[in-house]
Amino acid sequence: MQTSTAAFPKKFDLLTPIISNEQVAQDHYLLRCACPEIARGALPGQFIHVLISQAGVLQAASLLLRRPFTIFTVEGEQISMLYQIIGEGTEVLSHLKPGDPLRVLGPLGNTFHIPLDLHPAIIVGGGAGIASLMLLAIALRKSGVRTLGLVASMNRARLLSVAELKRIGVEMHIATDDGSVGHHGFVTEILTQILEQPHAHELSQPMIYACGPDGMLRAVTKIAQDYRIPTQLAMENRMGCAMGVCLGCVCKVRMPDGGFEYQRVCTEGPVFNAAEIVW
Amino acid sequence: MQTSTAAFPKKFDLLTPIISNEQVAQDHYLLRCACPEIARGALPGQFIHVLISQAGVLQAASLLLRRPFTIFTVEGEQISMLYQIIGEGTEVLSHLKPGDPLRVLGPLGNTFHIPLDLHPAIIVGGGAGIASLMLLAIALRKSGVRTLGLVASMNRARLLSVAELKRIGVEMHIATDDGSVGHHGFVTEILTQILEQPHAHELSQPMIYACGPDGMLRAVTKIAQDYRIPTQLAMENRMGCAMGVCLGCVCKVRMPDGGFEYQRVCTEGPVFNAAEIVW
Amino acid sequence: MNSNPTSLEVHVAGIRMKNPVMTASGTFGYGSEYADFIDLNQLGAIVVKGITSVPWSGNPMPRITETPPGMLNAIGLQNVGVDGFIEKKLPYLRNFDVPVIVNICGERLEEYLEVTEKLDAADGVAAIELNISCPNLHCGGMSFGVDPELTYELVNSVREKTALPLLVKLSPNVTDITVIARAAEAAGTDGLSVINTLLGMAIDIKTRRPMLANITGGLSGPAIKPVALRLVWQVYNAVNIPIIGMGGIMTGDDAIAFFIAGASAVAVGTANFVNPRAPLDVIDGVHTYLKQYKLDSIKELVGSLQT
Amino acid sequence: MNSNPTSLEVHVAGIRMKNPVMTASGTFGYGSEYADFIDLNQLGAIVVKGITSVPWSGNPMPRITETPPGMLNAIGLQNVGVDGFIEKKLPYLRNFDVPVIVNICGERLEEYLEVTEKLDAADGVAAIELNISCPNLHCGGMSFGVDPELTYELVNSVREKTALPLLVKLSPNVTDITVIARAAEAAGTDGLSVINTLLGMAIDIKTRRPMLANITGGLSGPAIKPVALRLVWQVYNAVNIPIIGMGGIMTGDDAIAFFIAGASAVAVGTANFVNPRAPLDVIDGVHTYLKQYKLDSIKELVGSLQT
Ligand SMILES: Cc1cc2nc3c(=O)[nH]c(=O)nc-3n(C[C@H](O)[C@H](O)[C@H](O)COP(=O)(O)OP(=O)(O)OC[C@H]3O[C@@H](n4cnc5c(N)ncnc54)[C@H](O)[C@@H]3O)c2cc1C
Ligand SMILES: Cc1cc2nc3c(=O)[nH]c(=O)nc-3n(C[C@H](O)[C@H](O)[C@H](O)COP(=O)(O)OP(=O)(O)OC[C@H]3O[C@@H](n4cnc5c(N)ncnc54)[C@H](O)[C@@H]3O)c2cc1C
Ligand SMILES: Cc1cc2nc3c(=O)[nH]c(=O)nc-3n(C[C@H](O)[C@H](O)[C@H](O)COP(=O)(O)O)c2cc1C
Ligand SMILES: Cc1cc2nc3c(=O)[nH]c(=O)nc-3n(C[C@H](O)[C@H](O)[C@H](O)COP(=O)(O)O)c2cc1C
Ligand code: FES
Ligand code: FES
Repeated sequence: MQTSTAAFPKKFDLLTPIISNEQVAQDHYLLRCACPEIARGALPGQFIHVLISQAGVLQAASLLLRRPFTIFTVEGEQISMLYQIIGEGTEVLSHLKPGDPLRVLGPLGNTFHIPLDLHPAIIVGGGAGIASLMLLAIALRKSGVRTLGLVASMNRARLLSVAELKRIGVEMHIATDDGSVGHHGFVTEILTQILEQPHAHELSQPMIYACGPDGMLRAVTKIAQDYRIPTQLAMENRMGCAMGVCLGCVCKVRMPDGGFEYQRVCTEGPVFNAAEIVW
Repeated sequence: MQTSTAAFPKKFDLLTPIISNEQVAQDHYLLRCACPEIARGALPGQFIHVLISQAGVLQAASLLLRRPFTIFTVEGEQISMLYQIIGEGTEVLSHLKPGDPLRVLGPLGNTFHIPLDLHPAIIVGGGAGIASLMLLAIALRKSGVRTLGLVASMNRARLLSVAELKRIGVEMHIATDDGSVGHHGFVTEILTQILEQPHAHELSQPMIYACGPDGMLRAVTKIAQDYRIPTQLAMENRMGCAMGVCLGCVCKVRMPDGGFEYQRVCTEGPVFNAAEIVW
Repeated sequence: MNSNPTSLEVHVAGIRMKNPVMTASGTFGYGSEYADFIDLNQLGAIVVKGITSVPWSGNPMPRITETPPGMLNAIGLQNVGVDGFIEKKLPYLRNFDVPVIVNICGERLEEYLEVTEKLDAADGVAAIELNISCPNLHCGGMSFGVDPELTYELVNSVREKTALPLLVKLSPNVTDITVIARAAEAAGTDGLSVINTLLGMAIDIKTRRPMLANITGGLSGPAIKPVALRLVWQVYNAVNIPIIGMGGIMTGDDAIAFFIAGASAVAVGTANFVNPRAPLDVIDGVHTYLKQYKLDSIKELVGSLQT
Repeated sequence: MNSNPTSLEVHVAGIRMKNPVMTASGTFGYGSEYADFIDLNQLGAIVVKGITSVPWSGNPMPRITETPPGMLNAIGLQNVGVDGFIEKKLPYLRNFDVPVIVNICGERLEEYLEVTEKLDAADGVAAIELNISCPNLHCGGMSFGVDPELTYELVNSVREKTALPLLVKLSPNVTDITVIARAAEAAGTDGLSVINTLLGMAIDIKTRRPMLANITGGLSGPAIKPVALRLVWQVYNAVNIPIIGMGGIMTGDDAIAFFIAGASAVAVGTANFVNPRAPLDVIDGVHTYLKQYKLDSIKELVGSLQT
């Protein structure tokens, strides 16, 4: 997605000790480490590619490939990532302790486009998907943009980042699969409700920013189309290199001529214009 | 080698936390863990087969095969092993901390033969090879057998177990490659000296027990033949299963009929009659 | 289909097994070696180390080395010979209620036939697994298993000598495995074992010597699983006889992938060296999967890949 | 032999390189992607992603998955096409003092020839690497590289179209690689790249779907190193032209093993994805080894396996 003509920051591959790696919700961990060079340039939506090597042995890791995670927050020289345990890599990662070395490549990818007259921003995060929207939310609130936050989770125990988002002034709406907190059902139902509200005309220049499971992204895209609201999606495909060379991470993107092209989530993305994604 | 008609102890595969894992000399570590079932049955010369899995992930370890180590000592329910860092496995092993889980299979292999009228026992250990002779030395001294201990090492910093052996009454002789302690040269030179001594006739029913690098074992075998002293070698071949099925660990053994046979170090060994080994 | 919702019993290539998990030839000895860890009665079947007409002493050392994560071996078929096997090893195995499958090999057609006849006459052999990856002396050491005509001739001749269920074990080191698989099928084998080891090599860069005295050796273990799965799937789409899948199976989940690709049963090999209870852990894992996905039998899985 | 005791310079198949370490096709893009990490001038050579006569959009997703320790890919040769390459990618690469080797592929002989002619006329191409593992549409999708006659015809035709140094990249998925290697040699190639990926497959047992949309894919990374080393050694013993060795090279020590097996140069592939400085680390490692073993040049290592 051509969101910006500004050159993206230079990339670094840093070997850095883990500062903290703590469980923040069921199956979810927050990991912090000092990466001054990455922290300096990181833009909302950008990600890091992390080498989860056991015992620090680079060439012999049975987890050969790195794993991509969005930069969750930046504080001074430190960056953090919020991740869900879904397979072997994240499982091993969750066992790493402060002081253990981590290899972090970044910052990678493009960034969210924030129009000047944006009002309001609606961010929609499913599961760990909210991790990809935190830096964006912070940036939006800093510029005083009214921001609605819709977060979806399986249940209360897996709910992420709600307090942090509230603290920075995001108007929060919650949906859980089991109704243990907030709306019992899909987050897209909340989205429709909001757009149907009588004062929905207040949404003068709205933009939806979404990240989460494919199903949710497709549903959000559909609603956005129905209400003609421009939407940006942060895609999370399986990655090889994250450097744009293996072509393993592509998604199908509609071209102006009606055809399509496979574009790299790691390079042209991870942020794409929802209207252009061919599912 | 048919050293004993007694049935060897039953084998166990135990998952047990490491109690301690400390450096005892340059490149050498001593690891202790509780393995009651193995401790109970262990005989001098027997070994364990250790799974060095990073992060405890059995099936995904990049170090696929286990590594064999002699049982160095047995104290109550605890066993220990003394090992040298020589490759990736021992390197990873040396980084494991107390509490980290280890998988230990044992006790494995045959044991040293100790004749009733043995006098004296001469144990010859090269490098980490001395680790294979410690339980034997303890058993010999318990039965009051006069025991000469010849240990070889690259240098003072790598010297192993001398104090412990002295404490139990082994008469120690040391050789180092750089002369930093003891005889400056090969341990086999000390062996020849001893056998050449005027009172060498005192060696009424001697037996040599040796473990170490192949070169040393061959030299010891040669000297033993010259002086007609029966000799047992603890062999340390690369192992796959350590259960007698892969046939990967064999050594060439001379047969009574003049032919030879490949025998399994893990099953027929690790202790072999030196005279029968075809180098 | 089975009435017991989680029965693992299968009937493959004329062999009735309590479950579809066997041990791979050369990785489980003659069974007794693992008796401290495994009740042999719990296994689907035992495949013993390759047997030849006369005892073989095998290759010089070193014979094995490790690769990430796998191993190379060049054992050279050290074995007690068919007579030694029948006399010394088979009686022990007869004590158990588990099918014994005998893996056989030879350098000449006649050797295969001799071994087959002796096993056919022996008591306690459930099936024969024909290892066609052995060097064929008549063809300059090239293995029988890389040529469809040689394969047909060999399998056909052995088939005539025995009514025992016959499995043919295929080599992965071929351009098109389906051609060999179909030749074996046409010659009358009851099933196919897929795969034997991949030919590999490792070098000690300090001494510049090969890590194996034999220079090259067979690669096994997790490293070869993707190749093995692909070959099982290719063979499944080419023949109408059952397949025993193997190559890098360490867990129940690995076995499930082989069933989905088209195997009717699986064999556990190198995993035995890492975990002496590996076959039982695989059986448990298969059981758990069937329960979790509410499947009545393995059959529902076999070849169920959604493409 | 070189007077500088630790010079890594080599001259392989008509390509002069500062050191014998190149990047493998498809794993290093068109060079610019790694510019934050690597001074391209330090590389022995850059082999770019496979180029075809017209742009290819490639295979559907998912295209990659991981296996222990390796990866499967089925990218399907997504590329900008030869015109796009010459216009958009080559100018950037001309800024550097590093040989650019262009990997090419096609489904018909004519496509290969068209691409060759255009590259021959372009400025800044040091050599052509012929990927003969592409499906050959004339032969029902079977790849050129599994048949010695097709290989001969293809290489011979390309050879006639260009005076550029020519490398032929061999597939490991064949019964006897030496037959193909000799066919390529007879047809006049200057060197051989050994190996391309092994054909493999992975299955998601939760969904019972293949992990790759293409069902099968190419296995690369450390898992295939033993097979790659074996094939380099076999080819080395069969031909008299230089070999570029590749397959699972992660470190300088890995590269050294390939030299000992018979490679005159090496290529670093999947390692780039793990470590963006991998080629430089490999170069450093090779350097260190030469110093430690007091060798004057790589040449002393090539094919030095003590058997
Ligand atoms: C740009 C980007 C940013 C991301 N940011 C975050 C983040 O901030 N927090 C977070 O928790 N996760 C994030 N992810 C997803 C994260 O990368 C994966 O969850 C992780 O790689 C899984 O590794 P694993 O080894 O645990 O799972 P694996 O064992 O590799 O896989 C387990 C299962 O999940 C599937 N899978 C693996 N990776 C992906 C993927 N990327 N997309 C879809 N399916 C996959 C596999 O096919 C397999 O079925 C991001 C992904 C991308 C591409
Ligand atoms: C019965 C037995 C008892 C042993 N007892 C001890 C002991 O008490 N203390 C101790 O320090 N070591 C002992 N060893 C040796 C020990 O098993 C090896 O040092 C260890 O397996 C090396 O593992 P690694 O992963 O560090 O090295 P690797 O990376 O596997 O190998 C490094 C290098 O050493 C070579 N190598 C590996 N294993 C062996 C071997 N067994 N023999 C010869 N060369 C080998 C490899 O070929 C390679 O060149 C014993 C071996 C056996 C068979
Ligand atoms: C040490 C060893 C010895 C083997 N011996 C034989 C054999 O005698 N006959 C045979 O057909 N296969 C033999 N094989 C191959 C295995 O039976 C099996 O096909 C192969 O190892 C792949 O499975 P795995 O990856 O689970 O080990 C042997 C394998 C190993 C590792
Ligand atoms: C993602 C990916 C894409 C590849 N694309 C090509 C290609 O276009 N042309 C080609 O000849 N080889 C291609 N290869 C094969 C590599 O060049 C190399 O031969 C193989 O990966 C083995 O080396 P490795 O194990 O170091 O990766 C590709 C490999 C990977 C992993
Ligand atoms: S992950 Fe390799 S191109 Fe995107
Ligand atoms: S290590 Fe397998 S037989 Fe000895």
